[in-house]
Amino acid sequence: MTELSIQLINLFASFLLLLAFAMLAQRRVINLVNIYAMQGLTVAAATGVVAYVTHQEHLYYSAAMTLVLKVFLIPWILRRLIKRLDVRWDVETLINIPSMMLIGIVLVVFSFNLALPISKLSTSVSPGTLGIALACVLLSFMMMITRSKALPQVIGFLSMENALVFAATSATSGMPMVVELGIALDVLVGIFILGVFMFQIREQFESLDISHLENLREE
Amino acid sequence: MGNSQSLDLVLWVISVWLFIGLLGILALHRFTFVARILFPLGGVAGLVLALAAFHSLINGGASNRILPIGLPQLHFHLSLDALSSFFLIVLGVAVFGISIFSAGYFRKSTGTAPGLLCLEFHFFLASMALVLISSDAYMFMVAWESMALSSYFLVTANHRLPKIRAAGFLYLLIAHIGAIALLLCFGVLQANTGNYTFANMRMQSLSPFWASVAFLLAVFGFGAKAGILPLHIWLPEAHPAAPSPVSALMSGVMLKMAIYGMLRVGFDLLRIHIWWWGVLLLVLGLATALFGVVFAAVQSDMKRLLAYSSIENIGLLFAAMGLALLFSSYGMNTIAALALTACLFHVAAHAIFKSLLFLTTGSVLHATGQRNLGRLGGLIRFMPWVAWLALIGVLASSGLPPFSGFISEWLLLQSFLFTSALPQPFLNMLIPVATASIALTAALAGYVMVKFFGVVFLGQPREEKLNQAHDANLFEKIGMAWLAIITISLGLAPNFIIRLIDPVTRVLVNQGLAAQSKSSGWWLLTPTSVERASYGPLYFLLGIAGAITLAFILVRIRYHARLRRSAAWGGGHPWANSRMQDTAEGYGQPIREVFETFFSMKKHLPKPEDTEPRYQVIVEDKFWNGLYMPVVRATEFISSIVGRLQRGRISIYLLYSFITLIFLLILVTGIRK
Amino acid sequence: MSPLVLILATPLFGSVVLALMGHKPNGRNVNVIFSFGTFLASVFLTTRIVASGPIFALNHQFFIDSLNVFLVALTALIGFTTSVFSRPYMRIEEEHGKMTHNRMRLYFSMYQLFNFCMLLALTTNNMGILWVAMEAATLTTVLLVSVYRTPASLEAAWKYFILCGVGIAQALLGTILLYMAAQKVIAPGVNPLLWSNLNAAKTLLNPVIMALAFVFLLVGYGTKVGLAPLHNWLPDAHAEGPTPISAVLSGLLLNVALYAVIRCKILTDGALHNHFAGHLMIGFGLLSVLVGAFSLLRQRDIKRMFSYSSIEHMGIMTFAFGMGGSIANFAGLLHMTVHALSKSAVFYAVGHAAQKAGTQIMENIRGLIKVSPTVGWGLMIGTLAILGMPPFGIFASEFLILTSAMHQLPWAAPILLLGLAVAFGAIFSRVQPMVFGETNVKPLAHPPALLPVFLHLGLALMLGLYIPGYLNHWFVQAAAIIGG
Amino acid sequence: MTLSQFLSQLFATAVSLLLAPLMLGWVVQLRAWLQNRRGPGIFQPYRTLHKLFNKDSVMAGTASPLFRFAPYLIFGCMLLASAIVPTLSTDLPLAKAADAIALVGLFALARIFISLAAMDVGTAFGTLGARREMFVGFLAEPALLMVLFTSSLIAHSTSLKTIVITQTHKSFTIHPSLIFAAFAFILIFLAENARIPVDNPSTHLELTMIHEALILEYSGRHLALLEWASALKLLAYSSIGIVLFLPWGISTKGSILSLLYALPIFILKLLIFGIVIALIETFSAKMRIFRVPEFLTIAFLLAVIGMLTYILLGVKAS
Repeated sequence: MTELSIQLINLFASFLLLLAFAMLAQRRVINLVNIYAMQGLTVAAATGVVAYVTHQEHLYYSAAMTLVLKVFLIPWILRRLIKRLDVRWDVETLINIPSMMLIGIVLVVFSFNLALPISKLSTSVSPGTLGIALACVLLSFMMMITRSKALPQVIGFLSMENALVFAATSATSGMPMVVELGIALDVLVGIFILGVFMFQIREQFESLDISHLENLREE
Repeated sequence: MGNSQSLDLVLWVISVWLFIGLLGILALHRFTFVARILFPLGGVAGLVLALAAFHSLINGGASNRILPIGLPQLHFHLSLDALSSFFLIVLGVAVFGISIFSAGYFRKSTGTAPGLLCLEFHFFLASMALVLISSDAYMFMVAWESMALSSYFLVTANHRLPKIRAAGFLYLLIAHIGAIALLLCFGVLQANTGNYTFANMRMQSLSPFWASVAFLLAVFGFGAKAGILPLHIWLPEAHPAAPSPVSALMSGVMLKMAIYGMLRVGFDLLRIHIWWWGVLLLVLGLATALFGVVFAAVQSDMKRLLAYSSIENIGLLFAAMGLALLFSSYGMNTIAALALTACLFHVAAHAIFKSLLFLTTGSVLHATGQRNLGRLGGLIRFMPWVAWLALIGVLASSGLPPFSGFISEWLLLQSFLFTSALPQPFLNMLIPVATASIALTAALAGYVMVKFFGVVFLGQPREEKLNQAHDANLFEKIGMAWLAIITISLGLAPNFIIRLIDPVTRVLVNQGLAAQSKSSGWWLLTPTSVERASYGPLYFLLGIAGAITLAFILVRIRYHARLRRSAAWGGGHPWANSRMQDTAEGYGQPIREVFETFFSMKKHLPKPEDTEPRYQVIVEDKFWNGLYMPVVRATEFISSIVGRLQRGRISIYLLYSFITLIFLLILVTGIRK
Repeated sequence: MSPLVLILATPLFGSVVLALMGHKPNGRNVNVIFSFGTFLASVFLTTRIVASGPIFALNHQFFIDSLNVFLVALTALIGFTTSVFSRPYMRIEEEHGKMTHNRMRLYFSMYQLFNFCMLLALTTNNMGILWVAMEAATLTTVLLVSVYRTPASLEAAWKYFILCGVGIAQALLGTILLYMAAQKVIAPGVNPLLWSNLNAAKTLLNPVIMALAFVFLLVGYGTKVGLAPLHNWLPDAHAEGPTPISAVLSGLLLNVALYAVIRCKILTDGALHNHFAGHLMIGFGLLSVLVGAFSLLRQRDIKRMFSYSSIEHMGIMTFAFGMGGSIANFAGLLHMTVHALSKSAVFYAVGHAAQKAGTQIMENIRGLIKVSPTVGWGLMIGTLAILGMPPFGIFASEFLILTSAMHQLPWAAPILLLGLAVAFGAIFSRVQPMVFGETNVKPLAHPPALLPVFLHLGLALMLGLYIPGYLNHWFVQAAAIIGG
Repeated sequence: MTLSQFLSQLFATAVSLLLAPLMLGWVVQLRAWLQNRRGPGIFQPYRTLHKLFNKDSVMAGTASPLFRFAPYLIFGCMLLASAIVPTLSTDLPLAKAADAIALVGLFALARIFISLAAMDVGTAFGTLGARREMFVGFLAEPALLMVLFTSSLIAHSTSLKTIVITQTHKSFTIHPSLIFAAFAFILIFLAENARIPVDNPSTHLELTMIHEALILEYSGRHLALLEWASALKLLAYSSIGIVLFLPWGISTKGSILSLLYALPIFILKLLIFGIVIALIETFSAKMRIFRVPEFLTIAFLLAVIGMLTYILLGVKAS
């Protein structure tokens, strides 16, 4: 039974990694949002499994919270933003996709053997997932670097946060509830603020292209 | 009354100065109160300070005290030993004259409020006194930097002029860099004991390497303050910029604080001496002396001229210190004491006569509003007091017998002649060269001083309005007269001073000259033995005076005293006027020719088609373009590179943190392996 | 424990109240009152600590020891003085039309919330809550920086949000790793996220995980400390936000972030038994000193310049804590305190100067002491204090840091010397003509609030000449806690 | 000091005071003879002085007290100088009062005052002369000091008395360093006493004159004093040369009698010195003022080399 659950978690983990790569490769903003939602779903599922295995009921809550927040609420907000701001066009990346992929693979390898000794020591249900979580963090980091528009950057940020939550649940079988709540609250507030910001940036710069945000510099 | 009482008295004087400063702030714009009451009060306090220090010097021994302020682990440690007492005496004596002078000097019209000047002035005095009695690194640094700070504010008293602000900035910058070097020096000296008291530093025995590091840092730090080559660059800018009494304080007294620090660290705190330290100081000193005097000779601003001559004197002091260090590194303490005596005597002498000279320039400035030598002249007719007092300072500073400057040069040369006793042939080679440059410096100093006095006070007034120049007022006269009297008595009773110096040298190299000087009576100055060398300033004076009176009387008895006045002979020229006199530039011309390599000169020669031909030479310091500008450019270059970090692209910023993260992660794995 | 609740409750409540009535004319006074209440509470708390050593509260969720108690007091104090400074400052801004009613409400309520977050971050014992509080502090300050809604302020706020958000995310990963390491060694039933428990078991923590965790934590919180090369958000945020916010950012937020780093360093040192953490911090510190100093040379905007000087000073502190040892730690804590005081004082003076001149460009600010000597002298003295001129406290700490560096890390001393010298030249050459010389600035409508300036400078001066017994006691104890 | 010492000091001083114009006259007369002129006779200087003393002193209206005071002071300095240098005996009280360095200082004092006095009236010539005089001085003074130090190193003393004693009454040794010193000294001697080739005392040529330009504004008794002073200077320098390079015959006792014995030898040496000067002056041409620095620098360097050789040889010996 636990054997199966561990396999499940590993499956979710690899799925998450896959999604991260997909996000890296994805050009359309709207699809990015969908991928983000799927990530949320995966994380929620994984959390549920861990909760079932470790019988920590507060993980059920956090799973539910993830579901509500990251599968429905935030994607909904993002979609509305996209509609209102009308930024459905393709996103050109600063580095071309294939080379990004290559770098991504390097990062995955790196983070795997970074996490290897730790996974050995891990007591949690699925030690192997930490490396994947780490890889996801770095991948979304890279995505933030390589996107020149505001919205994709935000999505990258959110997916990084997803990866973190996944790391928390899978590698350490869940942070304390109060912390989870705090994190969730911060993310929610953050997304609201960002939403407000984007409108203002739009009206100040007539675009969400953050290459316009380069006036504060050393001449 | 024991030594601890005299330390108390010193502390009292310091607190009185601080209090006077605060009063000045309270009476910010009450001019007469500040000038006529507070400043003389401060001067009297200075005299008290000198007396207290004198007393403790006579009693001998040191007295220590700990104030309950400062860092918790490190309260302010005070100590009054022979060295600090001697410098305190110099400080007090000079301050008395200068403060009295200032009472008459500061006018209502000056830009900064008189009360504020009073505050800065007296904080400056207090911080100098604190430097001298502080006996732990922290308090020393606090006092040292407060000294720099208060003097900076005094220099920029007239901050409307951008030139003065620039001077002040340069001064504070170099002072601060020097201070950091000193800080590091103390960091070495405390030898990781975490105990910053001088007492503890004395006990540490450093390895030659670390000792040398500390010494070099000290040379840098104190050299920056003293204006040693090539850190002198601020001095000729800052000293003239300040009001004259402040210039007097800075040139006369503050520079000596650097000498004090050098002595304190080099001889007192550093127990071991290495011969090349001495050589370094010697070479630096001689180079500085020659450089200073040569530049002084070509100046056309009277205060700049004096500032450069201060550089020269500092050079001589460093040379003397170097010599002493050299001797003591070979254990020849008696001769080391001789060199140190020369150094300390010159400290006293220069402090007094340089203050006197700067004060006279102050009076001239007030009477004429003119600093440019090219527009002065003939003032001896309109301000005889100032002129004759200045003459005394001039004679002393050109090192002529029987005045104070000569004695220190005499002692210095004497100690040089002992160098042949040094075991190293290479060091023996130093004598001719070093002695030659000392002699040359002395002779050039005479040249400079003749230029200064002759162009300012003698000849015809070069400007119409100089005829309205008025003599100094009472306060100014008293202040200058006091300093003049001290200068003369220093020159005539050297043995007395040497007996004061004796305990100091005993502290530093546990040897003194008092015994010899006592052996051959009051009137004869004999550092070692009568056969070797002797000099009796009083005989000397009496000899000259006798000869003069003899000649005078004979002429009067044998002949007559008839005197006719008539116009000066214009060389057959019908309308001889003051424009025909030699200008300051002209007077410096031979020196410019001989030492051309020293300067970077911009000559502006008149062309035949010029309607009003004008000959102009601008002499500049090679170090400015040769050393400082490159440093500045390098800094700006680096900063331009660093500026590229902040390009405004958020992606780049994210990349930075990404790379940092990756780098650190690799580091971790590397550590683990 | 009651004062602790007060400390946290007062600003929280205040933010709610001010969100409702912050736009009212006396909103700024209410703001002052709440900050003062917080300050009083902190005074009670400190007295409590002085009386009876470290305390826990709310079943060990909160923990006050000598390392954070003086930071709490300092935060509350500067929070109070800054609110006093905001009174006239924001009023003038409002009259200049930079602030609307809503913005006023936002400003005051967020100001209180920001104070709350920082006090929470300081007092909490839970590393997770620490992270949450830091993130929340970021969010509030983002709103405060962008309060003018000008393009520049928005850009600054955006960069601030993204960079610090990403950074703080790394910190979360670090916290997770910390938790992971703790789970193995700490008995079930004991909360493994409480710093006190971690500290008790720090020697058992797995060194491999801890090393990794510290890297993430350092990058995360280091971003908020403003360590080069993670510092790029800092000058923008300082320069474009309202001056009171620049003051609290430099004076408080950076300190709190550094405090977080120190807490993590303590654990890491305990686990690794080597100087790994220290070396990392030394490296970051020196780099920040150099970057800060050399960036100073190119500045034209006065607030930007002083924010770079904050980077430099943060570098010095990080260097000191990285070096470790009782003296260096003591010096680092002293530097934290005095730098917070002097830098905020400088920002107060700068704020008024900029308002008088109507610009932040330094070429256009001239001869302040002609128009208002107090602002001019405030700026001059504050600058000298920041530049480490005695007898101000920064000199004391720099004295201790440099002298002990000279023996522990002789190679680092020249780097510090270079950095300090360049910083001195750069800052002073710009401030001097602003204070002295002929003037071009015009007097203000309302009397500037100079009480805070001179209060801070007075305290900084006092700390240079005399450190009160209990404060010294705290510093020594805290230095012992940091160890290294 | 005892009365006899005092008297012998007075005697020695009086001797040099009276001999000085004679020496000057002797040189002038020699030059005349060497140039196939009859010459004014060696007693001419005395007559000149007498005449000048009798004349009224005419002084520029703008002259300050310093201008009037200077001649007396310069005269006093030179008198003291010639009293300090051991001419007849080494055991004179004033010998203790000043050593070689002080002696140089004394000359410097005189030089500075004469320059100041020349600048006082403020004519073109005065300042020009002052500048040239100081210019010559700042090179000649250290050179003279170096020359003296060369002997001081040998004698391990700067007191002229000891120098003489070591030269005469220690075991006779040849010092190569002294040769350099001697050459240097001759050059300095010519420069300092305003002789050809540096200056020509018998012309008033704007382009070249130094000493004459200085005293151009003086007349009457003041001029007389200055002339006498320069004669004394000539004598003092000659006797310095004697002390350094041929000190034999100087008595070491202080009694009048021994002084009387020493007197003829001293006069003889002076005559020889005069001949040397006259010859040099006759056979060399006046050089342009711009060349003077080179001339004096050579002297300075010669003296330095003298010291160096002493040390080098000393090193070899030890």
